[in-house]
Amino acid sequence: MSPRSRHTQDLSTPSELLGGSWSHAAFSDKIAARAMGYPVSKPGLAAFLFTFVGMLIFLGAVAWLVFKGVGIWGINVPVVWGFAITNYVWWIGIGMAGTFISAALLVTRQRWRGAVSRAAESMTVFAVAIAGIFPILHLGRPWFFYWLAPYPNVMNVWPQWRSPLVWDFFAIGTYVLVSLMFWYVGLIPDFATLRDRAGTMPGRRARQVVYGLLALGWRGEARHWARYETASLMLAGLGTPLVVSVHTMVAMDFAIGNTPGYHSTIFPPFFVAGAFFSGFAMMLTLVIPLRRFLGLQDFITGRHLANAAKILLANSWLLAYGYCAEIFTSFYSGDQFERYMTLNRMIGPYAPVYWSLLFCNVVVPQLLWRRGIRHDVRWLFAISLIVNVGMWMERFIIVVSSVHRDFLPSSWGMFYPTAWDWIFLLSSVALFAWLFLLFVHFLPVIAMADMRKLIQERAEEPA
Amino acid sequence: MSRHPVIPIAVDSRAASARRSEPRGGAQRPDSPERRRFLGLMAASMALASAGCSGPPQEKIVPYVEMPERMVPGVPLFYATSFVDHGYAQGVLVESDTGRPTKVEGNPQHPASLGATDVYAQASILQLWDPERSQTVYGGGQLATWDAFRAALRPRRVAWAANGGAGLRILTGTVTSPTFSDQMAAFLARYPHAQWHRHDPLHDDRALEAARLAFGRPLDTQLHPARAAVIVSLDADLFVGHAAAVRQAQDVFARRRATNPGGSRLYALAATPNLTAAIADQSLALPPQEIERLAWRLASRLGVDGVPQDAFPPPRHPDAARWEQALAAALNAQRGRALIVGGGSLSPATRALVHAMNAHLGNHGATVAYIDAVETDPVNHADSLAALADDMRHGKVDDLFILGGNPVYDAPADAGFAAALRQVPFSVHLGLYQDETGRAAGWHLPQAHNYEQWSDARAFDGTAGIVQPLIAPLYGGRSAHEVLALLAADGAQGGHALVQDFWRRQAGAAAFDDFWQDALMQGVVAGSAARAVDPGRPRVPPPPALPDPPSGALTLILAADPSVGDGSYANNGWLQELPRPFSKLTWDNAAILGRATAQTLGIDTGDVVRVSAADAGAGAAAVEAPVWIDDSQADGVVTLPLGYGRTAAGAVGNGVGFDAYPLKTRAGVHGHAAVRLEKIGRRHAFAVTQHRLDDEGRDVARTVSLTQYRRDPRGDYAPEPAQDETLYPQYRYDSYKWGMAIDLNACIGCNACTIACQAENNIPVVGREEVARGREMHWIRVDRYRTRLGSHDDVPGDEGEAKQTRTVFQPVPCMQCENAPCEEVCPVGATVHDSEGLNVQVYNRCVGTRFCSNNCPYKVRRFNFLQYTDDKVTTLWAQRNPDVTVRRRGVMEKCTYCLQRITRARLDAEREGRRIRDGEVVTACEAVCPTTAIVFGDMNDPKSRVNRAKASPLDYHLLAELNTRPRTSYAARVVNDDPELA
Amino acid sequence: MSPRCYGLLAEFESAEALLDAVRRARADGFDVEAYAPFAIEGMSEAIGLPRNGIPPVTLFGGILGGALGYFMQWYSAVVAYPLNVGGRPLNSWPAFVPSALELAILGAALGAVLGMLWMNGLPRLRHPLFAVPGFELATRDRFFLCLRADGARFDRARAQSVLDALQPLRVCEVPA
Amino acid sequence: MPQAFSPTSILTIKLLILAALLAIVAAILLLEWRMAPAAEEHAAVMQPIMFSHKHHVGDVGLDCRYCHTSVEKSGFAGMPSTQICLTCHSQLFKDAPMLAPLHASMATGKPIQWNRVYDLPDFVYFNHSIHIAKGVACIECHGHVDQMPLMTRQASLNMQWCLRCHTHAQAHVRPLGDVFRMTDMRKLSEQDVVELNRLYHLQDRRRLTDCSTCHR
Repeated sequence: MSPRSRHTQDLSTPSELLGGSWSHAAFSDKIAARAMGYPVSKPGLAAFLFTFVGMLIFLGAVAWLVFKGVGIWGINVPVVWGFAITNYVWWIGIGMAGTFISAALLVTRQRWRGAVSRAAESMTVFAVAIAGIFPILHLGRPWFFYWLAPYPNVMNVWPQWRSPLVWDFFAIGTYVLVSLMFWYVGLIPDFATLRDRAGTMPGRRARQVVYGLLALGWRGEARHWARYETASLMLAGLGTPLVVSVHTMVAMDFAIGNTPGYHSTIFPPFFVAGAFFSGFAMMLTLVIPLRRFLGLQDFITGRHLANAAKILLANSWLLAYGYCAEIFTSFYSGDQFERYMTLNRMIGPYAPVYWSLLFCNVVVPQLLWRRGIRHDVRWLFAISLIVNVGMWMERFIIVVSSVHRDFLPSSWGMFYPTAWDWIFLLSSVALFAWLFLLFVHFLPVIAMADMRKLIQERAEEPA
Repeated sequence: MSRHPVIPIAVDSRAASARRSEPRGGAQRPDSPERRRFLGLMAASMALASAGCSGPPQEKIVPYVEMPERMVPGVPLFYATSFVDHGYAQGVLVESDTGRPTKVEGNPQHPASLGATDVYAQASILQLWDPERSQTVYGGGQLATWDAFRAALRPRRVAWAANGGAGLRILTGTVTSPTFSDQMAAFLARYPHAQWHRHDPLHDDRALEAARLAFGRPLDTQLHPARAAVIVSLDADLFVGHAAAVRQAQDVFARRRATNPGGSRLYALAATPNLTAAIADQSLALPPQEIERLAWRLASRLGVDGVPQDAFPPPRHPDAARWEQALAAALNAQRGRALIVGGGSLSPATRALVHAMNAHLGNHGATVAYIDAVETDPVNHADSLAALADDMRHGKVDDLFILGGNPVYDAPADAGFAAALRQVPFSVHLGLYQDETGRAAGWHLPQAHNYEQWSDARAFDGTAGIVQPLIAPLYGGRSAHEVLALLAADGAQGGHALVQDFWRRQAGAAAFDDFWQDALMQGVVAGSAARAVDPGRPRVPPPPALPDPPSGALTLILAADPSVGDGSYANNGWLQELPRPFSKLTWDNAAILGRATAQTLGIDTGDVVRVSAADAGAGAAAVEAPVWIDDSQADGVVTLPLGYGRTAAGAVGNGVGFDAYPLKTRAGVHGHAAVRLEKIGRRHAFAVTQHRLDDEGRDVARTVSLTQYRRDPRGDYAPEPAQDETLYPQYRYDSYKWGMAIDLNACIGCNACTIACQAENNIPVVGREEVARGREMHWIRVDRYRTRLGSHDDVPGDEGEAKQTRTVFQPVPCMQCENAPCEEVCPVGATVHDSEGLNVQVYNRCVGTRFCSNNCPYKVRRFNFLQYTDDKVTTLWAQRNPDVTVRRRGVMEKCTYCLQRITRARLDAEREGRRIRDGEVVTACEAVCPTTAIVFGDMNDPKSRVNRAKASPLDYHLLAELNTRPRTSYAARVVNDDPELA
Repeated sequence: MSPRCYGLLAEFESAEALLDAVRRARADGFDVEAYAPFAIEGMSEAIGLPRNGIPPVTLFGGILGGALGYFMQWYSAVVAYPLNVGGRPLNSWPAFVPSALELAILGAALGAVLGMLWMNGLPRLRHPLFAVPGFELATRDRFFLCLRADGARFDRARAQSVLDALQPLRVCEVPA
Repeated sequence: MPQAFSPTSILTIKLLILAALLAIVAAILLLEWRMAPAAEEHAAVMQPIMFSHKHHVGDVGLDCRYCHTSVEKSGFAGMPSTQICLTCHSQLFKDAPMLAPLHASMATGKPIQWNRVYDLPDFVYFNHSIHIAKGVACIECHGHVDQMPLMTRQASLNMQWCLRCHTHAQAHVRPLGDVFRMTDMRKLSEQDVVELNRLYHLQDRRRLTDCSTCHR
């Protein structure tokens, strides 16, 4: 096509979003085949084992933590929250993009959603699950975490509803359940496909049963499809505000506090933007190797990546605004504590982290202005990694650098991570990767029903 | 929560307030079995051990076999006794919970206490329960028995009988005990050739020498600072480190608090930071020689006759000259109402001069009085020990009995005591621990603890007090009395009989029983205080030679450590973890240097240096010490705290810090030793609880100059948001409304509150590493700030003002905010308000999110990051306060305003159908405070002490702008600064 | 007509064919079921289900969740065990909103999903159609039309003829 | 293609789901039971001496305070010292084998170790004296001791149970004279309640349900 027309035409016509010439059958077979338990490639196996070990390390670390106490971390007074909460906020942020992509793009009828939605939703489910673990682990007495939940008890006492932690408890709980439902509902027709495919193949009885159970006996009846579509739309409609509210609650965990650096009205939108930022970055980090190794270039096209890259760029500006606003308000407020906190971030002991997070989250993404970079997967991959790191550092700065020097100079202190802090961070990443590999191995990595629709539409397109 | 020992407890109504009206347990038959019963109860508490997740174990109740009279199980009794430290008595009331001594309070009737105590008295209770105390007799390094020892004694006794005790030596510390002195006199009469030596590493030999120089006889100086309008301290610390410290603190601040600011003016010249200099209105850091020169010039300026004109050139320090004038002026203006105190590092001649100056100013009989030395047979300890060591070396000593003390560790290095001890055929050590001496001596005998023995002792003013046991010796230890008696005769009487015999002879058999009851109940022997004597006109000795250290060398000061003293408390976890007042250092000592000195030497805090005597050549005694820089240290002076580097203190005290005794010499006791410092390249990490002394201009601990205060006494020193600035309805607290007022004018930073709180509230010791991580657990901490005077009106901060900076100590307990930020964020409601406005922490509900700590602007909340409370060592269970829950791992804790004491008082009041009286609830920190800087009470009672305190215009709330509405408030410090020196 | 028959099943090549077939069959008054590997545009109208009951269920779930959520907080904080928390009023309604909101969303989502499953009669692991050889392609690339035998105006012969007229790939009977 | 699931397999699946649910319930109950205090409710607790309250209180008619001496003065009701037992048993049944441990205790000076029946967690501070002083009868918590051959726990002792009274104190008090009586609570009239309130000036519900009332 001509350079002009590229710019003039709709960004998401099927032809733009679907390479090659795929029939329903061919496409279905390609995706479904992966779930039929063919032998795994050597690198695939290596990756699995590596992450598996990481997962075991995570479990071991948890056991030791519960046995010994949170004292194995570097936390202290004043810095009672360290890596655990940093990791939590980081993971929950990553867990945002999935639902947002599926839900928001579905509501806004973005056709390019289909190809990436499944991967994104899976990412969400795993990230949120891991995020959910950390607040529990960080408790002094984790075995009593359920005291945050309202239930009739012999003590006649209830949760303290004014605490943002309780709001958060409900937000995360809701988010986990809803994104699970969203994910699962999307999977039902695909499970049916896998069930039926397994049924036709020799020696796949076990899979037929398992997928059959998960498919709940889906048979693609027209009325079912009608209700199914509506329900998905409803979930999407709910998911979009939910995503925003969840991260707002996470932001409140800090904003409700009175500590300079926490107590800030800009936090909710700021956190949401940051969440999308890290979420999209992580999505790129996952999807780029995925399409490479599974040969999905025809379904997850350069257009998809480019679109994600643009959102990344836009988000980095939102964050940049957030950073500026924080600095401005702290000085504008004339509050000496706020002022000191801001200066301390810039020139205090944690300044290096602060400046490098600015570099990662604001400077680096500017590369995406160049079309060449947006369409070069190597660049995109590198940038997405950098952004992930940058976002983690941002969470760290918010959590730690704010409290380590608050009101009374007499009680100022420093936080130095111990080996255990690092083990928990890294092994949680391994755990995440492990879960994602399992997903790739056992489930359709692309929402087949949605893609078939796309194929259908392309067929109907006036050539 | 963990299961803590024994029974839930209520309180005997008469014991309502530990301090004011306590039951007199004295009448109890002392060695009555009940003192031992507690062991049965221990068994019970063992049965309670370890609450697994399998529900509580079957718990036992263990009643008495015979219920002791006046004993109500579950109701603590208070026994009056004396805590004897370095020979002198401090009257205390020890709380006994069903036979377990658990807490020490001051005895209001006792002159050295007046209801308060120092940190050592508080920590002594932990020492009593220390599982590492010596538990058996050792003979020749082998386990032995008392019988074996007695058997070994018999032949010796025969020998002494033959030679009149030639070669028999007894070494004790400072002795004021009338009974012991009497025993000793008898003993020496019986063995005329035996000799009694004295060694106490902290004994103030110079004071003795000074008295001899000035008056020709040993006299003790009695200070009456309450009568003084001007007090000048020449390197003397009025508030710590000697028998009268606690009392003097109260006297000094009788006229220096928020209620009457500027009642007196306190000048302090100090070579090394001390509490007096810190609280002083004007203080100046000078090397000891300079201080002495200034003293002599001042004396001649005052016209003290016998003082040569210009004995010394004017001191080099720029401010010294102005100080000289200012002091002269101030002292002359207040003749008869002035007080000069010399101490610490001053040479005997100069301290004699101080007596002369006081006499010259007509302070004798007014602010200063003299009594005959309280110490029995006062001698120069350094000389006494040196003489002993010489004799030992020359084989003149056959039998050496060391009754208490640890000379092998703390004798002056040049005495060579340790080496000499090996040449003594028969050496015996009686001690609480099998310490360095206990291991070197032929025999080691376990000593009965202060609270396990019968004894007596005199206070600084001569007042005698009976020491009665709270519990039978845990490890079969015996007192010095008993051992001395044992030397004289086999199968001698017990301590109870010995002490009673002596006092029966004093009081007369007839009146004895009443006398005895009274003495035990009051904790003092009525009318036993020494009479003041007329010292006569003091002679002025010739000025001392005051050589400056050779160039490049520094003047050495060896000081008792504010926490472990001379080292005898090294194995006490509470004291080791108690932040040192100035450095806020824990579990360590350090070579203290002034900033300028450190810079010229190119040394920084944390550098390890080798400190060696300047005059001695290579191979001379040297110690390796990490450096700590303190701005209030005089330049050219290095201070080494004693009492560390123990090798046989126990698991807690061994290897903590460095041992400075190798640098202690007999010569050093008289003159000023000079030392050289050299970096050895190593660095040392300290465990510090406060890293910032600068208040960052946040004006946290407020100071205001007297002139400014006089200008507008009603001035608002603390603008606060109005009560009605809220959309929410206000909670009302109608019944009681507990509040606390802390007077920064009176806080001397002695840390007594911190450790009293630790004892009262079962606060665990976390250890060096945890403190270094920033996880100390103290519920009330004493912050130290160096603030500029009047820093709260925006003076542009220029460093030229540096000399005007003052140290302010600020005790910080929980503020008990009415709008508590911590409560709002707790997800499980583990911290909420009760109907009297207390911010309560419910440990058993806490899940440990720690958000409350994040949200606490005062950072007074403490978290059990690990299992800090020692739930293995059972003797430590016995020490714990059964009224306070023992916290386990993973829960937040904090100051509760001593809720258990409030509850005691409430129960009594409720049973009697009345309201709680003002002063009936006394928090642990308030009770122990020597200067009553802390006042607690009901803010709904208009006449309560706390309301009176809060009425002061100086009263302000910490971080009031956050509108947390604290119940704890502070009174800004008013500095009575001398315009001359501004 | 044997009662042991579920219906008559016709297999089609394309979505268009199925859509067309559905319209015709319904015009002829049959009870129609259409099976496709994806949701076909316009099928819901064709099959006679222009709108369904999911939205109201969702709304109901949302309201229920929100209301219960707030009530629970109010009851526990004001009635069951009133406590003075940091001087805040017992019924601190602004602080009670967030949890209620989340519960509202949760209720709505549950309503939507459970409602969908319930109305679709799922889960149903066993169904006559699954027994039909080749029906597994309904989740891959084939499109099926089923005329229900229990339909009011079902007649074996007539059904057969109607289906033949649509030129399906094949027609077979589905045993019940 | 054959059906993926046979009717039987579907049945098994349903049964499995049911079983899973039951298992969860069972697990919770098991935990509850494991956490319960050693002395079970309404279960007799064995003692070193089979002491019968029924005999001493019911038949002999001893007053509670004869043995539980400190109940009015202390938080701890007080367990009788060996001495107190012997005031009678140095004459009565002195040779009964059942009382051997008693004499042994006196001889050796080793106390008798009774098993606790009412065991509160250590973070709960219950005080007998104040409850007595405010007219809460023994029977309120300990039940009909006079009918118990061996002591049994009559209350769950969980927080809910404590709050029963602490939320409605006035309904659970009786005149001081009746506090040590083993007779059932007689229904109090409105006017009695007012009267007792005036007498005891009971704290209001807010105060009595403060955390600090029982926890420190």
